[in-house]
Amino acid sequence: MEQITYTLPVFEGPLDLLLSLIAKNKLNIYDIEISLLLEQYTEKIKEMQEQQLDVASEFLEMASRLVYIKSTMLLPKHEEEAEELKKELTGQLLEYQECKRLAAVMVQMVSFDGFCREPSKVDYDMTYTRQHNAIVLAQAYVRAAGRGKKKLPPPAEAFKGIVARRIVPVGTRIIKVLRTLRRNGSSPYSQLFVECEDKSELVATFLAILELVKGKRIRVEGDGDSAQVRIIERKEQQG
Amino acid sequence: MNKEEISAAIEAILFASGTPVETERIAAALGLDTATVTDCAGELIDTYEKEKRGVRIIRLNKSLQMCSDKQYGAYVRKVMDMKKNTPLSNAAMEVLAVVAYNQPVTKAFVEQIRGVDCSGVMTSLCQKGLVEEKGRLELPGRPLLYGTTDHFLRCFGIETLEGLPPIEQKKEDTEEEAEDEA
Amino acid sequence: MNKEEISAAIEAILFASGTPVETERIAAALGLDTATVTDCAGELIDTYEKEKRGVRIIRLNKSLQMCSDKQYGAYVRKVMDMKKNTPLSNAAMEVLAVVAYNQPVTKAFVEQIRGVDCSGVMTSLCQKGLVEEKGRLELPGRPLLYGTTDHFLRCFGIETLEGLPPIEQKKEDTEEEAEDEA
Repeated sequence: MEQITYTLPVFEGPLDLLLSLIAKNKLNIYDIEISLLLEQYTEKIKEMQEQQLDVASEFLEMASRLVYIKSTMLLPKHEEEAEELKKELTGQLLEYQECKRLAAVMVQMVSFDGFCREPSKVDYDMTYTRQHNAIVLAQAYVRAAGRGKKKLPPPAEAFKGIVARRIVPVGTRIIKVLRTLRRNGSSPYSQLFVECEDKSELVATFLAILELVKGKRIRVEGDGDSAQVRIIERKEQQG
Repeated sequence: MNKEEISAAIEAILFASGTPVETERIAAALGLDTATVTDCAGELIDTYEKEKRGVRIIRLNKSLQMCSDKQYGAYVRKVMDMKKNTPLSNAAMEVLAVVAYNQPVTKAFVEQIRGVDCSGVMTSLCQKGLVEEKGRLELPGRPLLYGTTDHFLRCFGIETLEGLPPIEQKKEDTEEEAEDEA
Repeated sequence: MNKEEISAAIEAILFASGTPVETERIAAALGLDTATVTDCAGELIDTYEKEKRGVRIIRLNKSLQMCSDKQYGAYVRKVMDMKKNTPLSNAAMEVLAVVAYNQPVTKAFVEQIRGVDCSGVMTSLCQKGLVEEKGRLELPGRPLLYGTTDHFLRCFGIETLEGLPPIEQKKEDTEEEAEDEA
């Protein structure tokens, strides 16, 4: 069976279709008769659907927009809003009209028949030769961090204290603990660890306390959070 | 270096580079000032045209490039076994126009003007090397910005974007102005 | 097709292809016999030589090729060298900074921080000798790790990585943290 095919002009989009209807009906683009335009627009869309053309959602969206403008015009006290909506549509149509005109002019200019060639293969040294102040790196780093969604992780430098082993001599901690206790007579156990900057210091402080207990220089009283460390006063020192 | 040699050097440089080369850069390589190179290049361009050569030199922004004459494109294609270029569709031409006149622009901007989605067209224009990404807009979602390329200028036979056909002033504007004056 | 046009067509073809092209192939594309093309090409070769052009046409067996005159090789090289010697772009500097402060890092890490793809930039930094591959991360996919080179240290005038300037935490971050604490 012979298939009947109509040649329906292809529209680039709803604006294109509207422009063609405006031209066909010689409508004034600055004061569009919305009801007439809406009528013809929906008819055209129906026609497209009957031919089982895939009617893009943009076309339907425009139809509902026209309906909205029309109904706003019918509402009392909404003249201004309706005028605004119409003006908006007019602006868009004019802009698209100009776009179409420019495209038509530009298509006359274009040619893909001029060829250029690939650069000659020269084995040159790509090594970077410029000098920079290192400060630009720090600046670039901060700039880069602003871009990403994630917060900047601390630079490797920040991990150094953890990764690298810092040696804290127990002796220095013994002196520190004794100094604290002499000053105050006693101290909460946990307080002795507050000033420790890293793991090594924590460990050294703990070892220092053990050492001092062993040497009977200090006494630990109580347990848990309420543990107190007291200095054992020596008679000789008192004298 | 006499004029003949300067011209020959420019030819050699443009041929070997393939891509557009800034006049300034040529001047620096030759140890000359930009004006001298611009002059010599101008004469070369004229000579090539006058002698109807198969190779031409064109100006693109502040650069120079050598390319084959359009007239012989079909032969070049034949020898190089290239497919014939499909002409740009209306949609592609419209998108290209919006990008060219408003660049850098987001896809959303183009879609607003044309009233239809243009993802496919934009991708194909990028593939054709007529349009390229030009960074992102610092707005939520950081949408990509698009602009035209040197290849675009070459294909449209213009030196800079100023060579694009002029935009017609909107009637609306003039009317409004008239109203304002009244 | 007159002689002038044949010559121009040969020029266009040789220019665009860059590689040697068999005379026969050119003749076929132009719809001419090989002898005519050979003749015309011969004349072209002579003209180019006589006019001391920067571009020459040479015969190779039964092929023809266009190339730049060796005499100007030094200039060609200079221009091309200049091309690679452009200062690092902002994007490149950012990638370099992220690598420098966090090395060894994967490309994915850099992309996560900057929020954009950086394959091209990373390749170019490697070519420039500022960044190099430093093994692979023992994770699924075994992604490549990147770090800076000794050449990097030289370009930035520092002796070791410890010489990298400290990073000032951005106000924004500290403010946010303050808010978190509040």
